[in-house]
Amino acid sequence: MDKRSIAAVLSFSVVAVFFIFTVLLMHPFGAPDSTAMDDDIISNAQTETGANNAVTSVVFDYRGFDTLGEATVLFTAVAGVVMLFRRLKK
Amino acid sequence: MSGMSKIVKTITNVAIPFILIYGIYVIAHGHLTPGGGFQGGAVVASGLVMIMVAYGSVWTMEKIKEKNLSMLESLGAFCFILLAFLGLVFGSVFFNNYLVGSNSLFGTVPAAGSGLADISTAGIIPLMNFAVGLKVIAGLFAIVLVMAYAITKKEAKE
Amino acid sequence: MNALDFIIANSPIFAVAIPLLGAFLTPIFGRINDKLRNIFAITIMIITTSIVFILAYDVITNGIRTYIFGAQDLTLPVVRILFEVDAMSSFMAIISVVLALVALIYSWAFMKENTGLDKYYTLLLLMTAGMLGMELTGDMFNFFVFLEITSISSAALVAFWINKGKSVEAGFKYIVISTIGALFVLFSVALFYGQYNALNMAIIAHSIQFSFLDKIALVLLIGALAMKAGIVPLHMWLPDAYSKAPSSITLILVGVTQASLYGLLRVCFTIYGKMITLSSISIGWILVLFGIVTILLGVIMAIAQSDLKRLIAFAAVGEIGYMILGIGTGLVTMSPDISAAGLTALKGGIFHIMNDALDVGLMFLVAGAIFYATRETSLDRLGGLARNMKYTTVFFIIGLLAVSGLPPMNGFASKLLIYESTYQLNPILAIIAILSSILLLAIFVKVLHSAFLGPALPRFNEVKEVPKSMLFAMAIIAGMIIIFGIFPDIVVNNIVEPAANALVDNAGYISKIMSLAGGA
Amino acid sequence: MIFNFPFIAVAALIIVGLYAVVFRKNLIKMIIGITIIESGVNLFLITLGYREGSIAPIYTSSPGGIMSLPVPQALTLTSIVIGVAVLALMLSLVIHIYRHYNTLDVRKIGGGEE
Repeated sequence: MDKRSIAAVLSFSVVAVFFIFTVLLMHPFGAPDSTAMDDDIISNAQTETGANNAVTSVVFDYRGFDTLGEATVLFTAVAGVVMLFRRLKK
Repeated sequence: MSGMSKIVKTITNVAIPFILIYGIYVIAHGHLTPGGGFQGGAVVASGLVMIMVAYGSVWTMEKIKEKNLSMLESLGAFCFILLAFLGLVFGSVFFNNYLVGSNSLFGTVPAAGSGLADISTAGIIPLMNFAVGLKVIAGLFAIVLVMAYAITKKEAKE
Repeated sequence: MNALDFIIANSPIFAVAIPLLGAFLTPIFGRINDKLRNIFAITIMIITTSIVFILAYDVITNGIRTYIFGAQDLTLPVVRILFEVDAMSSFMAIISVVLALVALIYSWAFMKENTGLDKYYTLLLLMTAGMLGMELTGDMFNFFVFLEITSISSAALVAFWINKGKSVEAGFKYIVISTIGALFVLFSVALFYGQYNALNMAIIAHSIQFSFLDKIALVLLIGALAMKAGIVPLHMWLPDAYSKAPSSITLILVGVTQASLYGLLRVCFTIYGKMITLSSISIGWILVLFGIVTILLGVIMAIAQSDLKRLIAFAAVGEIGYMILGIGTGLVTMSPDISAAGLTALKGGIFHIMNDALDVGLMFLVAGAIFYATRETSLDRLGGLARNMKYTTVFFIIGLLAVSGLPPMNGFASKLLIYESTYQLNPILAIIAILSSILLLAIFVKVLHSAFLGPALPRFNEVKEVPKSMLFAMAIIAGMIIIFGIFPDIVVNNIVEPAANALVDNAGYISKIMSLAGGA
Repeated sequence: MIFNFPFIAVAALIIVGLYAVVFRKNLIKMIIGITIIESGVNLFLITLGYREGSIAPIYTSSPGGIMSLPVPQALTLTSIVIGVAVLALMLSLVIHIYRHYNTLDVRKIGGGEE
């Protein structure tokens, strides 16, 4: 084994151990520790945003700016892909 | 690649209207039922990709230029950010949902608790859904079309 | 409310939304006319630059600014996204917009003969918007989204010259590295969300318990952001991406790595601020160590390079090491209380962020000018260019003096602060840092000799000076280098010191949000 | 422990994906690895939002009862779209790499022409 693959094995196992520890320490599935922010959204979504779908109210109202970013990511990818497959000669 | 056999083309022709209508339904009811602009846009875009697979990317590229798709996508993104700016103009904060409670189109608020609601609720959310839907349809279709066209052209050359 | 008040009140959002709007409209203008599109992009960038300057002035005079999306006032729990702009954010935002503006002016002539320029300008504006979003946001998930916008647009632009296999390869390397980094960031955000049910940076910092999960999140965040900032040993993508991208893009890539470095500082000093103050000596020494290794590796690798852009890229790695060294020294000397010496080191590190952007940026622009004129970047084949490219030679000499930290350039001003404070910590570290700078000087003098001086080569007889727009772009940066070098106090006192104070003041960052939301 | 099965699946997905990225020599397999990591992270986000016995957070014709958390679902939606965008760009870059070097093996790419 050369140096590169030893480094790869080492870094891989260190990171893998992190994820295993995360699993062992997570709160039990189905019982989140605190839900204050989400409860607030669930109880206010209908009156504040008028949407019956609380997820959509989060996506387009409470966290609307993230959605703008997300739409921009897609726009960026399209621009990038079209640019990569352009004709090289005018 | 000049598309697939006649059977595939015929079945595509039959299936396409249903796919498109389902996708548009998902977009339009995003604020009431599971779904929204992204999900519905992905459904419509995959319907369009089905046309591309059946008829071949060269044929599709001749019918719909990728420039037009880019333009359509820019338009969708522009509408989205414009709606956000309208929140700044009418509601004094960027991304303000200024239509809620105004009793105009989309302005009504549904009754609290579970139950059915009118489609004309949720303020600018349905409008944003349409803008994002347009953007996702054009964007995803453009990505697949451009990549498929590039590969086909290259294979034809060799 | 008059127009100026309106702009000041909404400047955080305008700084991001206007380049985004410009990016969405660029393809439409590009269809009409090429010249119109260039003018449109530059206009958008000038507007953005002035708004960022207005914002920075407002933040430095009136303290931290917040902007809530979609609602007038804030209530606990914080459900909405908000921007929180302090002096450090506005300092970074100034660097980003200046680099982007210069790159746009430079691109006018530099990229003229290429196809696909509509998309090039669109992606350039998106990259700027992404950097600004990363720097201004106060929300962890929003930070991730802007990180992805920046990486996708940069990766596409790194691979702009698709007819060269190496460019595409560098772009692929870059996108793989940044995607894995971004996924680690997202995983850490999810860990925060799972424990504290919050995504806002100030709220997380307020309620953080430093459980074992938080430490895992810290390690993942530091790993991911250090990878994107190009800190040794995670720098392997950086020389490829810097040297294979078009020079105008490399200039902004310098800004992108610094935005990632800003993210790293924001995570360490704000979210984990309380923990950092408790164990600042050990964390500071780790940073010092990484800084020294980064400096040494960058400089030593630069000696062996025969390609001009690759050489500058390794020098850029070395410069990143100086920033880390300054910040690490600041942390070590700062405990247990904020002392003047610690603040000096921190100021040196932060000031060097700006100077590195200008110095390395100018070097890359000069390398791009050489490439534009001769279609050549290999040092073995260049020579005698000073005869035909007088202005470019002058700019190269300015950049050379600045990168190697000689007076009267700005590189000297910040490196002096770093040397001073490092010497108090441990003289050996300061000696290593000074020797590396001297080595950099030697390397660049060799480049000056082999590329610009020496006998005129017959195949470069026809070489002409580069067009005026490129010279103008280089002159802007060179002018700033000289001004900041002669009067460093203007910058240090007005921008850098507030930034350093804002960075260590995590209590102020948190209490701003808590008082706004009416909480404790 | 058995009740934390979704979190175990998350860790397994991420580790498998990382393995593919670090040790596979084929570019397409590396990309598959990245998408697997991404699925793991998305699964992690969505599992954080589940409450025992909860229903979807949608009021239209809902049977009533406690609702699962809406924010992780919105975040996952964003992250999926970002994943699609990254995947598209990575695949286009791989197509170009294949055109230049006629191979997808990382060991054979690089070097040679400039």
